Amino acid sequence: MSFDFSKAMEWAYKDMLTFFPENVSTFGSELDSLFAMIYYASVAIFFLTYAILIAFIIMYRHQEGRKAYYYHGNNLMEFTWTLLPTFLFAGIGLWSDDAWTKSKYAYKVPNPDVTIDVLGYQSGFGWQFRYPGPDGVFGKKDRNQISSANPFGIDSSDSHGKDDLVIISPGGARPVEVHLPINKNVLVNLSSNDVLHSFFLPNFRVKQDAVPGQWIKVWFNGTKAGRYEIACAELCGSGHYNMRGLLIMDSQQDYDAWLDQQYKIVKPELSAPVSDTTAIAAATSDSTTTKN
Amino acid sequence: MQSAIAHAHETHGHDSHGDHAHHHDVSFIRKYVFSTDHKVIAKQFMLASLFFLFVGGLFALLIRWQLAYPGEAIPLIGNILPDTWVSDGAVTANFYTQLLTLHGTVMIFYVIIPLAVGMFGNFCIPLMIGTDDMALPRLNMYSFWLVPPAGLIMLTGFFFDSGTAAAGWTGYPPLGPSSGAGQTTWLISLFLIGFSSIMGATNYMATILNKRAKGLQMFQMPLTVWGLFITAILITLGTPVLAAAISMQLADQYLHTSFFMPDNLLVGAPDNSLVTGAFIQNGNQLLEHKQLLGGGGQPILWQHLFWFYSHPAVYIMILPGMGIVSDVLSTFARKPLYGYKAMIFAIMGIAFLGFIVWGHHMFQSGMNPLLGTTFMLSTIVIAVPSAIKIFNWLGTIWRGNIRFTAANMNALAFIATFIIGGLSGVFMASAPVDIYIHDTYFIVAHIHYVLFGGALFAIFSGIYYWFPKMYGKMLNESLGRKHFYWSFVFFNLTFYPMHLLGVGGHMRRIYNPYIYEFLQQYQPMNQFITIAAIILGFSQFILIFNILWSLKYGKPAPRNPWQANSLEWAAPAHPGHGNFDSDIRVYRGPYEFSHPDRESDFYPQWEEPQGVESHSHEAKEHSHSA
Amino acid sequence: MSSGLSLAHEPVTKVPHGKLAMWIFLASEIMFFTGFFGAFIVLRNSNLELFSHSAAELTKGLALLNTFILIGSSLTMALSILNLEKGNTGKFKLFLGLTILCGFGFLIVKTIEYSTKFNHHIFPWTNVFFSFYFLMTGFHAIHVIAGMIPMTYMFIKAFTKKGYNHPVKVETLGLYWHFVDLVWIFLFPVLYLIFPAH
Amino acid sequence: MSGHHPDSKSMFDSYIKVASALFVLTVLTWVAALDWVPKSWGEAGNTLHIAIGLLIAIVKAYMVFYVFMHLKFDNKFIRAFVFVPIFLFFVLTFALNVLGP
Repeated sequence: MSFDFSKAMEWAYKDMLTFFPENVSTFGSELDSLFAMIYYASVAIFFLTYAILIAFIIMYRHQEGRKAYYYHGNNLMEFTWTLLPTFLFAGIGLWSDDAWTKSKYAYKVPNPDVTIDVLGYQSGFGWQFRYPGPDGVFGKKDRNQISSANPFGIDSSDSHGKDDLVIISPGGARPVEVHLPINKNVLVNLSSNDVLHSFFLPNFRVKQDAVPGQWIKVWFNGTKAGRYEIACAELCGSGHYNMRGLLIMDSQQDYDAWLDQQYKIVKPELSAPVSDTTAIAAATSDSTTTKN
Repeated sequence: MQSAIAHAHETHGHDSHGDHAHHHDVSFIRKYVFSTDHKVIAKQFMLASLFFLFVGGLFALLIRWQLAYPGEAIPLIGNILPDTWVSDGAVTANFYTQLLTLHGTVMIFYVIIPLAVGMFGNFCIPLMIGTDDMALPRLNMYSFWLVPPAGLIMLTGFFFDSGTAAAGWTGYPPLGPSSGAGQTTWLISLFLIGFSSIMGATNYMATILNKRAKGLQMFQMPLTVWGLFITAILITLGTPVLAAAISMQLADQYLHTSFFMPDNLLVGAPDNSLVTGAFIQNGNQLLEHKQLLGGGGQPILWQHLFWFYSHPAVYIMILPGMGIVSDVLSTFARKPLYGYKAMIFAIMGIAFLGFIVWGHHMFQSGMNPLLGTTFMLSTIVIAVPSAIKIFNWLGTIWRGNIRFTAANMNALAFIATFIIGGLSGVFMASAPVDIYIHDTYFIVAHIHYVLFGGALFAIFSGIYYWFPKMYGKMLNESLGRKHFYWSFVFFNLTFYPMHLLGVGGHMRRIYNPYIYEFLQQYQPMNQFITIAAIILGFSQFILIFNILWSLKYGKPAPRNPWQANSLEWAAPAHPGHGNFDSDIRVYRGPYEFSHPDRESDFYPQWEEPQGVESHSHEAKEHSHSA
Repeated sequence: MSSGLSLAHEPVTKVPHGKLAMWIFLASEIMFFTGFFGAFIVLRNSNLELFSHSAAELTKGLALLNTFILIGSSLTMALSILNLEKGNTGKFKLFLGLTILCGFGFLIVKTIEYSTKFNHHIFPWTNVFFSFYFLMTGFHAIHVIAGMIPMTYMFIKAFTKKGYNHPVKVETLGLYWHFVDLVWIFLFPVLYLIFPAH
Repeated sequence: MSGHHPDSKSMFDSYIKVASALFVLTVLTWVAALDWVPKSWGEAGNTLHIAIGLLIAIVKAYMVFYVFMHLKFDNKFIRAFVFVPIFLFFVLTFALNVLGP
């Protein structure tokens, strides 16, 4: 046990807004400024009410012989301080609604440039990704064909599904790594086959629960190349903390190159997606020994 | 389960007096254990809840230790804990999820609700409305005696091989039903404590509606009683929905139904052979024999039913506190409560809105985004009555003559922390902002500002305020102040930085956050929080010591030590069974402090008006127009 | 009262404590079944086909019989209260006994219904519809049993020397009993009937 | 003791009347649930079945509440114990039914 007091106290000198991780998505900046707006309003209200509270505590502290003011309140005041917050909060509500529509209504992004499927999974705690492969079309999904060998339930009778690229955790403590292009609308179809997970991209201000039995659409548009972390934000078992993944944002060329390369590596297995069940078993048993 | 209710009917009405006739020669058991006296039951609630506060606090410190020093042995107790809980003295991931689950559950269902509702509801309602006991005393006794078995069932889970519930205090399926026997005990325990709550609440409502002293109008009741009354309504209407949801989850576990399970779930077979921790080792083999579930269910259904109860539950925990604080503030500011009726309407508004905002817990759950807009707007509206309350409390101390007793300091601290907790709530109410801060430490900070800073400080305030009436002894004021200062300072040092962690993206319920690169920088901050939390935890021993010391050496309490107005102070210093030694008739509202025509600065509700009758009448009119 | 105080006066609302508490409790009971009915409607809408042909397998005739039995028991319950209020203890005992008998009758029919289901290999885990069917009717049956316990107590007491003369308590229990009937009034069409037989 | 009950004779009459009405309505529910709607109506026929079934149930419930359970005679405020939960029932089912995306 070690404790560095000056390091531990650093928070005290910093503004709350500086704690945000860097924003790299298009709508992220709007969410951040909405946060900042509520933050400044809150700080103002905080100082106002605390000033009043502290001033009253000092001014009206007990003094011998003083008698408090016999007063039951005033309807005009009640009316005023009902109305003022109503306007303030209505303003926040309207602004929020706009940002909410923009960030969460994935169907408002009708022609995404890239579409991927993502599954959270509990046996081994990680994420599974599925790219449509060279033909650019996903194979149909059939819930009845879901198995540990075919977690996405790709319909074996659909030829589009044969070349779908499925990327799973490499095993051990290494996080799964996937690439996506920058400045493109990315649509993620999110689900899970076991318990709830939550797909959290801190830098993109994206968070969405993965719900078994439901395919939920999430979208974002990354603006900056780099290496970002994927986290799980919904308790999904004792390995919940261990669901780290890496998302690498590339230029379109780099992304294409990576996709090609992945396809070559995984291609032998494409005819029956993730048929090598021992790979999963290995991955899952390895991930129990986690580094701290 | 209705038989308890049905039996309790036997105690109502005329023959409830039977108990009183022979109260001089009751046995020890009837007097202190299976007592029907509301004051004894209140003390029993207090004792049980303080025990659980200790347990829940210990869980919290274990969680904090892991976050500050992951993998390091827990000091003092690390090496004596069983191997199923710790490895090399450090908490295991599995035990960590159990701890966070039970910390939440115990603190909410076994500490805050029993203290705020069970203890104060029982103690204050009959005394403050000037009656001898609850409407149904025996039902009241049953409602307490469901708590110890429920609590024991809850804690036994720790001693199972598979551990106790580990799906969070929200118990979301499919994780919940797919885990082991611990989840079962958790569900059964919640069902029992919920039933206890309903029995208690039924009784409170019946008592308040039916047993008010002569002359006491509804709009002359102290805010504490109003807060508890509205709370009782919330409990009666909210808890049964949770009970239904719990039954469904139990069925999912044991009858292999699938209310909350969609088709083809690759999750543990519902025969309990699987717990989440065991999954990994068995790996692929388990995945195969897991497709046993009937399917057709929806995981989000549970969340709706759960939050339909649990959002009102937040108000169940805070409304009694708001009432207590209103009374304490008014008494010690020696000034009528500002806007009495506005305060009551604000409570009603909060309660009503509380039932239509539950969806704001589910903005990221995958429900229809359109529904998100609806819930966002209703949630934002709920901030208005909360703001009204804050302003009215400030109005109450304005031009007062404030006495800084330990009770009043805690009440002022309640306002201070509730302002922060309320403001941080606005962030989450805004659905798009919630995308980022949902399930981060920002939420943890918010809930603790509202439930620890809010509910618990109000409860402390209430304990300091009513202790003299409860035990006939004064609490030690200087120890009380010390307890307050330590608690208040270290409460803020513990929970304020959590907002910053949340903005930094720190997820909640994370066993080892430092797996993530972007969280590694926050370890020193987590260490700071942990140390503050440990001091905060140990400060509570001052309260325990104060209670024990004062019981033995405390000054005997006078009948009305705070020179307050409400009816409980008309009772003897240490009231016995039956509460009052004189008939109670009520002449005015509870907040007639510093009346200009009177020598003394208080004017009790029960004091007969002297001299000019018209004066008090005028005062009453005045308080009503507010 | 021991000390001659009059703190425990007439109920302010003029409704006896027990009866008032029972109404509050019934409000709570409505919410309990609200949870089930709400969930039922949701899962029905997402599994229409399944619910439709599963409902067709239920024995409507037995449910109809049970509806008649419960309505009858509600009537006898109301009449027993009426007779006790009039001081007509003989008829009170008769009608209360009939009510208990109806309760047993209901449970027997229910048992027959369940065992037919089990014989056809239909269990709570067969599908979501049957999960609802067994859970909702099961909880309803538990309510019936819970009502019959104090009813039997009153019935036995009524035959003792002192007799049983607490009309308000019987009325309170009656409220509960009518509520149980009410739940069935909704369970009957929702589970058995409103799925057209294609 | 509870409210202003009419005399027991008229109470007896109304009990019998209500019970008979309940029996009749039960039979009516049964008849209404038979397969009398032409197949060609499709979904509308389905809705009609549900509407009739629930409507009759609501009428039956109303009678039980008002006569058997004395809401008609008792203190009016007791009605709140029925109407508030029913309101919440609608809130819950409304929200639940716009569940998924």
